[in-house]
Amino acid sequence: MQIDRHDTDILILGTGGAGMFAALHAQQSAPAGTKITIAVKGLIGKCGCTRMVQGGYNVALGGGDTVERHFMDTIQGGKWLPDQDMAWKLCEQAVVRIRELENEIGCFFDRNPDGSLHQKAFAGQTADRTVHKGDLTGIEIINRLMEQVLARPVEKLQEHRAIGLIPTKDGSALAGVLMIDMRTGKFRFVRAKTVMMGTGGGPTMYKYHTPSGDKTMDGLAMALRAGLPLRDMEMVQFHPTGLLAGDHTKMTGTVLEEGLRGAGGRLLNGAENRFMFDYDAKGERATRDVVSRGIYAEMRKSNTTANGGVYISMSHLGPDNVRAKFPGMVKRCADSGFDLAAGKVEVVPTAHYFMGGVIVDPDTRTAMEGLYVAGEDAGGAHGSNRLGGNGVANSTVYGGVAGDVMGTDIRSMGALRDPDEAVLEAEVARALRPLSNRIAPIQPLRDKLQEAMWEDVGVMRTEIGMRRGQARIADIQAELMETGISGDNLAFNLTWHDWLNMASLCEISEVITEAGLARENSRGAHFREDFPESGSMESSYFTFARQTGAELGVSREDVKFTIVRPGETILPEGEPISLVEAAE
Amino acid sequence: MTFRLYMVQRISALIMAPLVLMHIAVMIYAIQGGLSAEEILGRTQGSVLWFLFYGTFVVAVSIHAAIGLRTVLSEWAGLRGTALNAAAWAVLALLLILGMQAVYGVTAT
Amino acid sequence: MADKHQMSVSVWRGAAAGSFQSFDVKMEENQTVLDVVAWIQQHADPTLSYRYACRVGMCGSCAMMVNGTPRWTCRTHVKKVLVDGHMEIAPLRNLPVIKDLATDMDPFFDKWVAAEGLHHPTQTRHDPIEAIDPASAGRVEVNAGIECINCSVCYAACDTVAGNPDYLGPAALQRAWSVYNDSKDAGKQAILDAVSGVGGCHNCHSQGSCAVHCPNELNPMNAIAGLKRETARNFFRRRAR
Amino acid sequence: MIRGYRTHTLWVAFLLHRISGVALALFLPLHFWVLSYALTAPETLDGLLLWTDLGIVKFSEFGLVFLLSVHMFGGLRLMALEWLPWTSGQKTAAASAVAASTLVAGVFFLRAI
Ligand SMILES: Cc1cc2nc3c(=O)[nH]c(=O)nc-3n(C[C@H](O)[C@H](O)[C@H](O)COP(=O)(O)OP(=O)(O)OC[C@H]3O[C@@H](n4cnc5c(N)ncnc54)[C@H](O)[C@@H]3O)c2cc1C
Ligand code: HEM
Ligand code: SF4
Ligand code: F3S
Ligand code: FES
Repeated sequence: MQIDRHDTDILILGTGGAGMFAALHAQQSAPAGTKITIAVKGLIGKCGCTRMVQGGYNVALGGGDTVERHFMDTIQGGKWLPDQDMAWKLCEQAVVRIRELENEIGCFFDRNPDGSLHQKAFAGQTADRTVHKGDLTGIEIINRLMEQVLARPVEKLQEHRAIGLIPTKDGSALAGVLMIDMRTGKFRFVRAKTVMMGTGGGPTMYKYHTPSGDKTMDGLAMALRAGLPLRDMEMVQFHPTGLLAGDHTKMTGTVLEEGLRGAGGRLLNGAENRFMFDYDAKGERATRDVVSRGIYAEMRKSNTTANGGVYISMSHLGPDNVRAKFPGMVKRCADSGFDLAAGKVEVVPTAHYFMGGVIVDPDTRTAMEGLYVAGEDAGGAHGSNRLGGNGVANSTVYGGVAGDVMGTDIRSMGALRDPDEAVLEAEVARALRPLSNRIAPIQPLRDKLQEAMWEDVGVMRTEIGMRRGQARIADIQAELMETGISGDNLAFNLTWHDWLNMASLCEISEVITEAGLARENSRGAHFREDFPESGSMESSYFTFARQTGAELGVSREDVKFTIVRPGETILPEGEPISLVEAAE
Repeated sequence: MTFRLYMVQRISALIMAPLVLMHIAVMIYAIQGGLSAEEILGRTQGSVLWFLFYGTFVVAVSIHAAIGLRTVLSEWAGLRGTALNAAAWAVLALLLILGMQAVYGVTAT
Repeated sequence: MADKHQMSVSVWRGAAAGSFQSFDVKMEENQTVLDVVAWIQQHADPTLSYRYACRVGMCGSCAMMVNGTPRWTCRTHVKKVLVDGHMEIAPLRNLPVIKDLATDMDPFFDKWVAAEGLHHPTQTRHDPIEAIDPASAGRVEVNAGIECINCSVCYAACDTVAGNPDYLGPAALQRAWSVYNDSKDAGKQAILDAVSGVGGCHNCHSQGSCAVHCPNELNPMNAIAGLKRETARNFFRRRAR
Repeated sequence: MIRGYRTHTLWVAFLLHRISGVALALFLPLHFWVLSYALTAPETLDGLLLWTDLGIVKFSEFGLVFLLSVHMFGGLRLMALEWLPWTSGQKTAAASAVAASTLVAGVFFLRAI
């Protein structure tokens, strides 16, 4: 198989908040004449999850709120597992980034009648902090970024899927990235002095999931194969209310917004009884993880609806009122055949966000020279749980940081590095493997993996379950390795990419399970029925996963409390615990 | 279509609107009891006002229709560039010549 | 088709040259057109190409011609478009076809940029965020068009685009109008110039198909009328000076 | 040619406007040519004008006047739509008013001829 060779100076993977900001900042900070290339699995700005952000963007902009308070919320929300330096930079730089978004990128965020930015509070926050544009904040952010990137002299490789990080022969640095030009089906190896990876994780190995279809953990799988250390890999955030419309529709799993519960929406089991108060005093208004577990428990008791979930019911608030307050959600449900305003809609917890990722420093540098990671692919900033509104803040802040840092670092870098041809060849062979297998459909394997992860490594976990899950993943992976596709025409061959997606998902599913087994307590998104306690905060550890050769090793590393220790706060004395008026 | 063509087409249309109404009114009046060359000529020949009226009309309609046909030729017949502009100029010339001839015919003494 | 549980689906195969291929697909309770397309690729013909990402009407990558009408397929219920158990799915009109149902959307976005549909900053990240009255006229005008997901449905519905490859099209012009109305934007004259050229807003015949078919119920026609008005006004203003 | 996505008022209005415009433009040279006989050969003009008594000619004359009024009102409608900052509701109202008056005017012409 022939490989097209291509060179650039700065290469960026992905066009979510991280990728776009990296491109813009690299352009500002790199010396004149630096070639910048952006490669993406879909179309620029039209794939990934930044576009799907609904609720908004967390940033402390005064009015009593401070960076310190945002930071404390982030640490507490992450149950003391976050890398504190990263969390701090996230909160601090979000202030700059939101001004950049408004003033330089041209975003329109909603205003108060007095003209100031409107901010609201997501669950788990102690101040009205979330900046938004209606409930379609991501569209506004990514469209504006997309325009700016499209208008700049950045080389665009659209529908180019990265499949391998190729190091130099001595393994000391990154030489470039192997990709498939999806439109032609040809391989393209792009050398670059610096590469930023922002492929956005994406826990789509679960039966119910929210992220966009293009996200399949490719980035983390590439990092794993390149021997990079990963952290917090057991931490999968579930959103409690994903739409449940049956197995045969892609609508299933997509998010019904958090605000529905906040506004008084009720969760009803199959017998149409409210159940959340059996699990938590806050009922439906409890945090995401608690509500997800409540629903999951009800599902396990088989108190379910026809499709195996529960109902969300809004009609007691007055259908017209619901229609007025949640027009987008009502319309979306109506398009798929449900009446959210006056009827009941089936919901189920759905895998939403991946807290785990590549270990980076607060400058987005990784253990491998030349490789930078930002956004959902990078671990550390959120610990065991991500606050609503911190996801897009994280990707935009660190994407920008990566752009700045690459622009600076590249000044001291010499020539482009040559790849280890053996690794390059091995990666090509790996991608071509299905072509010589017996042809069989891929989708049933994906269904199987999603069932396995949902049932055994999902909302509630046990050692027995995860061991079973491990075996199931291994079987599926083995079967995948024997499953083939026709190689007659590789141009825009989605079935080939389905195979590659599965390969990434299997690899990372294994790591999630291994890390889940390694964490013998319950923190944030990770809940062990056999270890329901959170364990001492003082001796908090995070999981550290790394593949050497074919061996996956997972260990525990102590969390370093570099800014604040458990039980302490950096808020000035006498500060109220929360600035948000208690919900009625 | 550029802004310039657009404005010229709109302005010519606005000029024509009252003229069209007037023309139709006159025709309705004239038609009562049959139309004859003599009648028409008797009314119009030697009249500077009628000359100006129909002259303006012809200029406006030629420009307007030339631009209009230019758009249609480009969108429905795929004409582009020089060919398109040449066609538009030809239409303009044709209409102007025939039109002015007619105006001259009915108003000259 | 007599069978209530099956539908017959004609799908475009090939690029600019190609033909329709027919598939029998099982009907399901809650099925979107995108689900049908995906089912065909996953179970009937693994070589079928198409594009989607978000599956909930946010990314605008899944638009196709369904029975000759441009639609977002991920949010179009099969029941809405099925005629006598049949439907026809083709790639989006007015864009080059890459393969089967996937089009090359670059021309659409090139025009977006060519229409100056992007912010021209007057301030920097070091300036405070400006207070803007949400009820001010400009802001209201911007809000009317801001939720565009650049799905290109309007672009496919517009016959002026079909007849005139230079025409910037409804979405790009609507974006230009939004930027024009942003009180913080520095590029007002540049925008008016950009939309006054050969492919500019003046080509629009107010056919209105853009507004009728926009899945987000936006009205590019109104925005384009706004541009026509402003370019005319600006012309007289400049004259007067 | 009128596929599903075109079946709405504004598109039909566009088509009518275009067809009437083109038809007028095609008729116009003929019209001028006939009139120019006034000077060069009045008897020919008379001969031609005699035809107007024939039903078919009457009908086509009506057609032309009708086309002209359709096109003119259509054009005025368009310019109102473009230049007057109306709301969509007002535009619909105005369009239907114009449509109605065109109809009335048409009937008038028919009777006048
Ligand atoms: C439905 C939904 C709602 C959300 N709401 C909120 C919210 O209200 N507030 C909040 O803060 N966060 C929210 N999030 C989370 C937030 O969207 C993400 O945290 C954040 O946007 C991630 O940004 P990113 O740039 O890392 O990745 P993404 O935006 O996902 O972008 C990843 C990019 O990488 C590309 N890519 C993937 N694989 C490859 C490959 N192999 N080669 C090349 N390119 C590749 C993708 O196509 C995509 O362009 C939400 C997420 C979802 C799914
Ligand atoms: C008072 C009368 C008239 C008015 C108000 C008027 C108005 C208009 C307008 C506004 C357009 C632009 C249409 C568009 O861009 O979609 C137009 C187009 C056109 N007009 Fe007229 N017009 C008038 C008379 C005429 C006459 C007498 C003719 C013919 C000789 C004519 C021929 C055309 C043609 C061919 C077009 C192009 C059609 C198109 O682009 O769809 N018009 N007219
Ligand atoms: S205006 Fe509507 S139809 Fe056109 S691109 Fe935007 S969202 Fe799609
Ligand atoms: S459909 Fe086309 S012609 Fe104008 S009103 Fe919309 S852009
Ligand atoms: S898949 Fe994103 S809009 Fe349809």
